Amino acid sequence: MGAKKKQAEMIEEISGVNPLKCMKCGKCSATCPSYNEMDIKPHQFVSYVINEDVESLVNSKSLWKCLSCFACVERCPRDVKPGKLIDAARQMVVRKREQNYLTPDEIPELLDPELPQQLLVSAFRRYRR
Amino acid sequence: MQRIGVFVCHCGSNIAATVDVAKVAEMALMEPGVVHAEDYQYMCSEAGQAKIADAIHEKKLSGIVVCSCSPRMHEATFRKAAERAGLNPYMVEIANIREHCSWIHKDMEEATKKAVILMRAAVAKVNLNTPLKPGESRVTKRALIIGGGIAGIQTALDIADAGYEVDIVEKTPSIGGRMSQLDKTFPTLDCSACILTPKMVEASAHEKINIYTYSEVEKVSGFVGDFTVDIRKKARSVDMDKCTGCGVCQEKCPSKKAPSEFNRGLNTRSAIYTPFAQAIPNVPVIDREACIKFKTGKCGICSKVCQAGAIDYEQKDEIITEKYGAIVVATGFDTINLDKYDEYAYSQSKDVITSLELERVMNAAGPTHGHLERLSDGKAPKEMVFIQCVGSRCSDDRGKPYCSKICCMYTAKHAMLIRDKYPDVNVTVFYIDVRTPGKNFDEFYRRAVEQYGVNYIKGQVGKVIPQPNGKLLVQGSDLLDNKQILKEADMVVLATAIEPNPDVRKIATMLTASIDTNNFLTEAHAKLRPVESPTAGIFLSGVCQGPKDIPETVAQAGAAAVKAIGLLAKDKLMTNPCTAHSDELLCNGCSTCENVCPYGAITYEDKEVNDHGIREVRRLAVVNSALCQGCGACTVACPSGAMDLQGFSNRQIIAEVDAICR
Amino acid sequence: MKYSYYPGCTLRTKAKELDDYARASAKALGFELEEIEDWQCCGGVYPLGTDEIANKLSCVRALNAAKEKGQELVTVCSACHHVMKRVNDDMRNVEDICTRANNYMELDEPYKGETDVLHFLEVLRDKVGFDELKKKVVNPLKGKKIGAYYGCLLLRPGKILAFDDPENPKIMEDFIRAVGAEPVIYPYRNECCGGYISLKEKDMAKSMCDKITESAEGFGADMLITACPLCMYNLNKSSVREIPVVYFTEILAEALGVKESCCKEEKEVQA
Amino acid sequence: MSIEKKEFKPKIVAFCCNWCSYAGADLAGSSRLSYPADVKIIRVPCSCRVNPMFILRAFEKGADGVIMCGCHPGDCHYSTGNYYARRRMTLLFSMLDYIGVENGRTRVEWVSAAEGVKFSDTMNSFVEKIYSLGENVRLGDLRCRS
Repeated sequence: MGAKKKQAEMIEEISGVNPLKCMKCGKCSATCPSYNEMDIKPHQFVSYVINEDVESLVNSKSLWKCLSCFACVERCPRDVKPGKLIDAARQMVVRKREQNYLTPDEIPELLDPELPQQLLVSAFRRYRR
Repeated sequence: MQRIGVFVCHCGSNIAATVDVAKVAEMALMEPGVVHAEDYQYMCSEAGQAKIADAIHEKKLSGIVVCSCSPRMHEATFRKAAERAGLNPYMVEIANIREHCSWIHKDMEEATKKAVILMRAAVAKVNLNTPLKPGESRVTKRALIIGGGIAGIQTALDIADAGYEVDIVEKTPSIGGRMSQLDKTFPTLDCSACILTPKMVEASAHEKINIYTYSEVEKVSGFVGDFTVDIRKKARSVDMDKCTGCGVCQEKCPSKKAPSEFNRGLNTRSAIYTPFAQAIPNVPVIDREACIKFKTGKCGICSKVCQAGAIDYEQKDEIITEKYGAIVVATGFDTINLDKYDEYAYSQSKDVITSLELERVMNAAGPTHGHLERLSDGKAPKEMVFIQCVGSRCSDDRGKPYCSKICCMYTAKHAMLIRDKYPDVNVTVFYIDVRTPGKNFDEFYRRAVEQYGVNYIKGQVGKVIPQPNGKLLVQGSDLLDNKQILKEADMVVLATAIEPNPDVRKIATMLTASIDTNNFLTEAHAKLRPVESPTAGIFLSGVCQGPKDIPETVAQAGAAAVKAIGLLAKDKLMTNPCTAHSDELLCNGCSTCENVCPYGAITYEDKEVNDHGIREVRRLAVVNSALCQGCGACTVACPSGAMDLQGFSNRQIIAEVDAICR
Repeated sequence: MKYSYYPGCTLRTKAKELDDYARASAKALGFELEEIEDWQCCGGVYPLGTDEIANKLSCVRALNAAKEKGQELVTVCSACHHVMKRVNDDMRNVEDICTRANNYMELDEPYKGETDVLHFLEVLRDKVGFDELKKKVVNPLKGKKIGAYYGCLLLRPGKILAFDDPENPKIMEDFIRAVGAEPVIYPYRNECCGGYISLKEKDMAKSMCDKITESAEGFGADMLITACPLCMYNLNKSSVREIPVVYFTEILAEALGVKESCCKEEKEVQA
Repeated sequence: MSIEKKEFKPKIVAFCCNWCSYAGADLAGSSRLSYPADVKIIRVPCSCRVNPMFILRAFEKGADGVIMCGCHPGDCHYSTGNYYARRRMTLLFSMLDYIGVENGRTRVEWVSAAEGVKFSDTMNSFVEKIYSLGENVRLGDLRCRS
């Protein structure tokens, strides 16, 4: 099996999403609050996986712009869950060594006195292994 | 001992590609009773049937097994072939080696093994078959149509024109159905009422058609050719014979707050009402929930103003029992409830409406007298947005998995009509696909785009956001431009999915007609018997069978009528001979079978029997084979083993079990 | 009535008042929140990967602790509620996760999702009842126009959280009515505030929060209530608008007349 | 045939009512939705025609699993047949365990004429279950075995 195919299958496995269920209606992109910040748009996640171009997906900005707010998951008429796909791509990055999107060194300057623990905890979960 | 012939069909390559048919035939010769076996390319062809006939004559066969497609497909064909060759048709058994074998297995060895086992089971069964003779039953020459929309009306007219009596049962106070609520129809833009009302008048004036409005089917018993149906005529509180239809009662009725069903709840009606001006019959009903007289005992104004003295507060529901030979279901559709789709803000804004509601808004008899206006403030809209596939093509449990089929076309119609009448209104349509297969359909849609400048955007809408200024912000995708669009609109129209009328489940249960997971009635064969239910004597007309537009509905209504006429034209029907019968010597008279029989086909009689020389009178079960439908419930319930089912006897089924487990 | 209570990390620290008001209100309403011993942080976000087990164990421990006591598990924080309910759903319905989690835990009796998870609002709606709550209000918040801010965590995915209609919820509106104020319905109440993104992408969070507060103010809200410390932080910190945002428990305590005593105790303890 | 380990090929009997589940099986076939060839279908007019005796007979003759399919409750072609069948099977299955046939070897499923997918899914999962249970040795008459 080619490396590309393997990566695509890994995304499908981690996310538990079957991208072939997508009917390309674009409701995910219509509903996404981070749409304008993303380079690869939510409805495109599916075709990147189908076309086995996980490389582009894991290098995209979109990885770090998804809020995991599940609007796309809730409103998708085909139960595709694009939000889970992009999270799987993010997992593939942060599970590699030295690929964290957030390092402890960055923290002090990001802190402010009112900042709730929840924010740090959540960010660590999403950005790091 | 039987002399059995086994005929193995190749079905072209459908069977032969995965099953070694010659091997099946070869193995058949080793089975007890088998004296002849052969395989042939198409057993159902004339040449194939001739081979069967020849073998019956030459080898003096007493039973045959055809290894072929499903018995639901060609059992009748082969039984007829056998009958022509002088064999009792019930000496034929089918081994289903296509649908249950060759089509689902890929490995030739495995599939052949299975085909052999299925053949063995059929041979084992036919060894125990006995010749059966069907009985006869009569046909009541009268048809019942459930539902008085365009489908029901058309079917009724066609059957009545052929000379048979027809009753239409309609739940609401008037016939007309959904079509009466439409303003214009695609693709010719005919006025819906203008083409429907003549049909309604024709039906009501037809001497062979009898219409029960404000009535529902309550109970159905019997079977093809001889159904007995109870119809509940709900109390109208108005004497249909006396009422002249002058309408004064409706004008004077002080209770005017009930939501109008006809206008989809967009405005209100009086408690005594006819749903719309052209209603047939033109006799109002009193909505007892809304009527002040019924609620408080005081009022009675309608009675005072009625010069004909037609108001009758004491009227009661009436049950009418009638016999029918055929029943046609024409229960139609409704739009789905949008509670689960509130991202489109349907419940949050009055200016988000369904397409059916827009029909009422655009109609001269509608809540806005045909003026296109916002229902919140009555202002004329400048920007209109249409959203397609709301609840259609959804595989989650919020909506329907199917395409509602009519929405693409009626949206093009709405867009076109609005652009035509109000050229300053911009119309945008968010679509996933535009589906226009139909005569002059794509041309119609292209006209909307090219001639009327309707803006079609490929992409679904994610959210409709009501603004404090009363406008609606539509957040959608433009997939071709790869943009997220925010569009301010004055009105949003949702192409809401259609679903079968919710009552259809109840009706299907009464009729024992099959229904699919979406509550559409199942046809006997998807391609070849599209207007018949698998239940004999039940026919399907209109959307109750699947989404359809008006021309298709009318065509199917005609087809259902032809099928019903074909049945009514017969004087006698052959009954299924696979009925239960009781062994008098084994029956202990316990009545268990009588209690489980859904058809009342079993009665008990005192009969004299000769039990090994002892003559005595015993209480015994007797099956009326004209009533018995052959389900077999009694055979299992019988504690003494006296009751058995012809064609599916205990010994036959056990022989099949043994053959499979051998 | 006693419930197992899972406060979560932020209610122990930055969002202490959310917790204090909840406990005081519970007392006033006649039920008790019994804090689970040695609970651990839920992680703040639900691990979406189907292969993640370790991240879910802290929740399973808390859920199992409640099971052993035979109590329902109550949370106040939206995030804890979200993670807890989804992990519980996994334990109930995803055989693989359930087996693997139990293999780690080595419990006397395997945990299979027996505990019911309730948000404090659900306790108010389903156990106490809003009509009953209304009767206990001594200090109705008359004339206040309050917008409920649900955010995303309370509602979605609707099928698993089964909290309310994810597109047109009404539990918080009913709550607002019960405490005597007037709810303001605005379309952005179930759109995301930006969540954890506000740590590194402040502008993004800001634009989202602005949309929410603008919409709420546009529809006439004087104040927003929320059940999530992170939503509260983002709405207060990121939005240019000055509409006050408070925890729902605060207005509850106020309406029940226990707000003052609650703060007093707090101060006494501090002093 | 050698006496060495024979690959386990279960014998599975499926009783299908003519109106719904047999038609569902036909639909599975025409839709090419595969399921293992171990399943052999016997057509009966209605699930209420299935005598518990037939199921016992199957086990006695060496069946490893028996599944009965009928119309969905409320949709029976004969109105009430599947209700009788459901009650009879509930009773029978509760006793099968007692005579040594595990619960998993019998199943009742409702499959409509339109549910080809459900038919094939049901058969696949049932066969998988039977494979996991292995050969039915407890009721079969060992003298009949080769």
